[in-house]
Amino acid sequence: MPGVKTTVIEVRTSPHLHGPLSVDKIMRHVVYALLPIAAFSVWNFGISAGVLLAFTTLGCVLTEHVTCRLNGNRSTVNDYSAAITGLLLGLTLPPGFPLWMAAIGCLVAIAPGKLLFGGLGSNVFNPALVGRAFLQAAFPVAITNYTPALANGRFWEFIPSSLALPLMKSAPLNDWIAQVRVDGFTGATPLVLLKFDRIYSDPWPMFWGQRAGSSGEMPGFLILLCGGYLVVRHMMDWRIPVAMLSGAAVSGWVFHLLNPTAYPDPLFTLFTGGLLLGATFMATDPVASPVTPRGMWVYGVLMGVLTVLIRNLGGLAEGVMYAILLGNALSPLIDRLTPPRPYGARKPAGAI
Amino acid sequence: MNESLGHIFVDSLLINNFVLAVFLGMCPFLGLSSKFQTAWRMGVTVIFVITVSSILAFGTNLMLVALHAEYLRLISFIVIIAATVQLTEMIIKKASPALFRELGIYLPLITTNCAVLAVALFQTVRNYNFIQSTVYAVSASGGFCLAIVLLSLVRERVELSDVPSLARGTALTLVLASILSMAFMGFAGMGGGG
Amino acid sequence: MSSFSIIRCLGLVSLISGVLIVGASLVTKDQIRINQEIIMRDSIAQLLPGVEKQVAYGVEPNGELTRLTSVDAKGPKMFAGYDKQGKLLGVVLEASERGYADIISALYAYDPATKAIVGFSVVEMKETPGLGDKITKDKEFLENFRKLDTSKPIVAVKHGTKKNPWEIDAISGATISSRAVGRMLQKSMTEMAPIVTRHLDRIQRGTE
Amino acid sequence: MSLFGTKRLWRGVHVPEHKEQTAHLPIRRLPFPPLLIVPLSQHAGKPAKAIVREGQEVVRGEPIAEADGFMSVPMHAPATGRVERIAPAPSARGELTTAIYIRAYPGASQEVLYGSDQDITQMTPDQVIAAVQATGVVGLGGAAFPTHVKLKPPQGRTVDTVVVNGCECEPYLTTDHRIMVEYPKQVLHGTRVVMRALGVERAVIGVEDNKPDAIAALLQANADRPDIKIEPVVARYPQGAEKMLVKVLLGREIPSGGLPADVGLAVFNVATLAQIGDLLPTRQGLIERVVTVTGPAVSKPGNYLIPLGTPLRWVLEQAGCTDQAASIILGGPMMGPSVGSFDIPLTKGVTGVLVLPKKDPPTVYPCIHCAACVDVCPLHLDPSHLGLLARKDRYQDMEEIYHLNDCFECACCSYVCPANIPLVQYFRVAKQMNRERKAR
Amino acid sequence: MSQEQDNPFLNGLWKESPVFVQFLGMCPTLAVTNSVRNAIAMGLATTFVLVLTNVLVSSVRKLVPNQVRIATFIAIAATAVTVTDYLVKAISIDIYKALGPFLALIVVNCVILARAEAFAAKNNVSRSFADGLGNGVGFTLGLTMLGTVREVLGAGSFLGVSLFGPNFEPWVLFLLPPGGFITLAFWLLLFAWYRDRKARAAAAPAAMQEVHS
Repeated sequence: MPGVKTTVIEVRTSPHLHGPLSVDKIMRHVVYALLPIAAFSVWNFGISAGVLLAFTTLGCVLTEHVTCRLNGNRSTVNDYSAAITGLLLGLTLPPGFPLWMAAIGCLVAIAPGKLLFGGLGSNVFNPALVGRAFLQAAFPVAITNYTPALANGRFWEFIPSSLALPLMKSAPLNDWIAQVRVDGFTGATPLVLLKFDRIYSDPWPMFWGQRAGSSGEMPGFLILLCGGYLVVRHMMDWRIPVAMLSGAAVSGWVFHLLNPTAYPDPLFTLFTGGLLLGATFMATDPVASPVTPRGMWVYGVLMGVLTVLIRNLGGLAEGVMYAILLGNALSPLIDRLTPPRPYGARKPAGAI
Repeated sequence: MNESLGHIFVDSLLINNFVLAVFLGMCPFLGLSSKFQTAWRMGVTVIFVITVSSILAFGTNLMLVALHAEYLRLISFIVIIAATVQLTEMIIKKASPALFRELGIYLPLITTNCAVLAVALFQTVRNYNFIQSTVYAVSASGGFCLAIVLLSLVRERVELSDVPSLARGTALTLVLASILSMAFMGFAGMGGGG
Repeated sequence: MSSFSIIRCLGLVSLISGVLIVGASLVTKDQIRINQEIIMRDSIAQLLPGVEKQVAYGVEPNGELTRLTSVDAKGPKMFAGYDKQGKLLGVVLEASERGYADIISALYAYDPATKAIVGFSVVEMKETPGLGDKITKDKEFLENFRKLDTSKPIVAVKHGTKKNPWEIDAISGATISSRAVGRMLQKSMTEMAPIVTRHLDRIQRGTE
Repeated sequence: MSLFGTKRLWRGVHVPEHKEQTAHLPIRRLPFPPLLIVPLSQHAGKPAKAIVREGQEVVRGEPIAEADGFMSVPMHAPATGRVERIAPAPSARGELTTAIYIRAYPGASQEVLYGSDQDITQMTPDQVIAAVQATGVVGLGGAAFPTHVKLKPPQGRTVDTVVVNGCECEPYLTTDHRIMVEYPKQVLHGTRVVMRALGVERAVIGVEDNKPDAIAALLQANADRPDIKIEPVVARYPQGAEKMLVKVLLGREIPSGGLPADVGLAVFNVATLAQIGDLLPTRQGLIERVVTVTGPAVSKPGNYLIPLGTPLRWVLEQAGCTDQAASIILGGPMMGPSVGSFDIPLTKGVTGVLVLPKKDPPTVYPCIHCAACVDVCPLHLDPSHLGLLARKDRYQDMEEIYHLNDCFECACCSYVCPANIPLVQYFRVAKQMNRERKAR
Repeated sequence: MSQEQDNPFLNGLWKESPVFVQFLGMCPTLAVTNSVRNAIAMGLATTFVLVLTNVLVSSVRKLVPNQVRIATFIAIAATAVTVTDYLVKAISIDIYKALGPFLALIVVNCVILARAEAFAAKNNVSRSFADGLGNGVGFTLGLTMLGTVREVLGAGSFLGVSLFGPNFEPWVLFLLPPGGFITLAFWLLLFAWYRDRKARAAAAPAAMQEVHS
């Protein structure tokens, strides 16, 4: 019998082929896509941003590893999702954010924000944003202390607030900012300038990353480029960012038309704050967003509109984080209200 | 206080959401939010009961003030609420026995939902006029409904994943409520003229 | 039998309730009034240092003043404070405005002689702890109200940019709350300053 | 649908085709095995009733079992030989079914000496239907549904168009492809037979555009007849599923739980029609079929004409397995079941034998709700939620809220799932549990 | 039910803690615990109402027909709360303001009705008194535990006394609504973890024995 030598044959379940993507591969590529943005941040803000990003990434990975082990489970850091959370958390914090507070952010993002729900795939809210929302509510002063980009000596000198002692306040930054101020860069972000001082900034330089802000939210062109890479590799859904950005642009435009002096133009809306970063990398967190195709559009547009509403009407200068968290909270409802119509359905399928 | 109706509405629906910011109606919020269907029905019933009892309480308060018997306010509000719940129960029973079967068990619970009494008390303390009171009642109870529906859907979702045994139950619900509450902080200042 | 027992029960309960409530209300009535007056006196004393005597007025919708005997009365109120010699130190007025989180209500002292606000204290607010709630205790901010000119519209300006006596130097990071304070004072002043001026003689006499 | 010229399926997946191994190889006959095992149930419906005794001699093509009612088809002897026994035999699904064991005469010429000519043009539709049933032909695309049953639409339904499925969207398989290339005339003739039985004037043959030679052959054979339209469609899995094909070709949706007849259609596989076209004029029975034997672990892959009842072991011996062979699949890699025994016979529904090498089981991650499965599901279901519910044993919700029973297990969701969740397997279990629950 | 095991005071105090076990009266639990002082004041006010209601309910329990049971209990609770309201106002306006609407809302605190219904309606006056006191003190204890975490982290102080010096960065979150939810969750998780550990420790020797025998 020349042919059949194998005596043990495996019974497997169909399908016997599998597509090219896997979760760890997707996550790994998301990390790759975030690295250029992180690098830009280090270029803008120097050693403080670099240490902050490394610190939050390591912090999240370590928290996940230790928590898994304490629970007697296998560590799940190999799927790279903790690294993404850490990077994103770091990118949304001001570059000079005290490191001890960042550590608390990591702890909150991973432990209650993710593992308490059952780990990867179970978090109802984006863990990085849970961590950041916690920090925003806990340390409202420190998290709005922005520092100018391209400061002299940024590569060898820390922003003084970075190294605040644990549990202690950071020193006021005003003197330091005055000392390092570069032409055109004050500590305030364009959104804060607009909201509280009615100073309008030109949106295009912002798109190229020339402004103050959270450590990773400024290089608009880079964010779109890196997001585009993930979309092309089918590792990210393009509908949510497109929906969110157009929702923000259109609603921002409506506000602008109603009162051009009080509300900024749509380009300003798009290029300022964390909108691009949030829409591209955080709103698209698949775990916390709807799965139905129509639902994704609804979800995206909703978050875009909420961002503009919070920015224009609320007490906060920036609304992306809250808009995404609210979107996360609404996504089960959206999923429920937008079920796909099954092929050949005899009657409209399940409303509420 | 002359607040515009829009302010009252946005404020009590979102900014000072009864559940997530003022901690009213916590017991049903935590206890009856595990299923969407239950939560949704509870929410709608609460909207109804609060609105009716708010209107009744407004009238009663006028009467009490006229009689200089303000010290009976609390006790009479309680009676009104209990009566409203009874009334609701009877109306639903007559109008739709099917709905009654579904809601029956939740109705008596509404009597001890502090949100109901709180609306009656707050509208009195804040000197709202009749229309303000009604808008306030609708939006505050709407806020309750919104919060409990959101929590129930999120909880149904969490039910599909492998929650560690440690966190199962109320602790997890509280963490979810906390995150929802943080998310709602985004609305802060929306009513204000910044 | 059952309806009788229900009536008996409800009667008994109403009796107990009635006795308890009325009793408690009678027993505590005086103490409560004393407490309220102490609080009011303390806050007025804080706003108008050196005050010895005070008179409370109710402000009628038509701008007339009525002498009040209890601080519990409804409607807008005004308190005049006098020193040992019976000289008017200023009037304390109420103001409120929507802040960042909820309505901020405050008392402030107005000196009709210099047409300036000379004291300010927050009665109730729910502003963000650590940021907005600085309006209650931030020394630098309260310094604004040592002598705040009311001849021009009062506005809150960005921290560190106060140039004129009618401007309020806002707290950095709490711009919205600071502006709310500015707005509430401006609003209250436009309404109340003419009333105070109109009745100034009567207030200065401080007897009726 | 035809914005870009060729019609196409918008959902589903593009799977690497792997057809190059066998697509160019002509159909060749496999030698007869010494022992054939002919199960009485090779089709959907009631099993046939044996009409031979143990020890009886049979001639190739001779009926050996008769149809048991309308939802059944007869069986014919696949080889000249002696009935050794009538006994249970293993089947692809694992359970035992009754089969007729035939010991082939080694010296026999294996010529088919059975049947007589008949002229379809002289027959009434009912006579055609009876004649189709007599051939024992069932759906050769894999479903093995008795073909003549489809020719009698249910009460109150009329069929206006015959749809012929020449898509063969499963990777690796090339049987339909070769049949269209080599027997276009029979395909067209079979099409006319069913058109006549159904009284239909119009037929569409849908062929995926990755088989240009098949399209060319059919067009050439059909040059003078406009009533049968040959329609190329863009290759995409699972276009060969009848629900998908009728949507792509004609824009009609078969209602949930319904039949193509509900939207005025009857759908047939090309291989089925080729057999009808071949067998019906001479009153012969179905005794062999074309099977693609292929896969990375096969040394002589090809499209083989194999007598029904040939044991799998014989097929693999003839085609040759390499050392890497680890798993054997009957049918295509997306939907075909993997078998646990070499001793099962090939039946009417087997389209291919695929031999795959060893493979480490993939790491299964938790569902990350990436919605890839929702995007590919050709039926617009929500496999993501279905999968999550299945893990919590909430089978009833799956059926009642998430339309589980519409799923036809095309496995697109499992294919794209980056978390490697065996979704289709979950769904099969869930359906089974629901059936058991209802049975109780 | 034996009398020794069933001490109504101790049950209410910890084993059946209204805050951590029965989840009753969640609204004040979360709303007024942003400082220890408010937590204790609220706890004491609730204790007073509980005891008063329990005693009153217990003493009239035999006269109350079933149809108007709940209504009677609520009326009694409302009376007790009104009395408490006046008393607190007479004691200190500051505390009255800090507790705000939640003082009046004690009347719909489920713990009051739950104890009246579940205990006082079936037991004699002295036992009902003990039950009310136990639950009240248990409630106060729970509130204080929450208040401690929230005040220490949220303001860096305990009962208004600064703990970490002027440079301490307060975690404002804990004074805000999300902090209330998260603090209670934290305590619950801690208890669950402790129970889990104890259960494991109890299971371990048993497993050892099985191995040996």
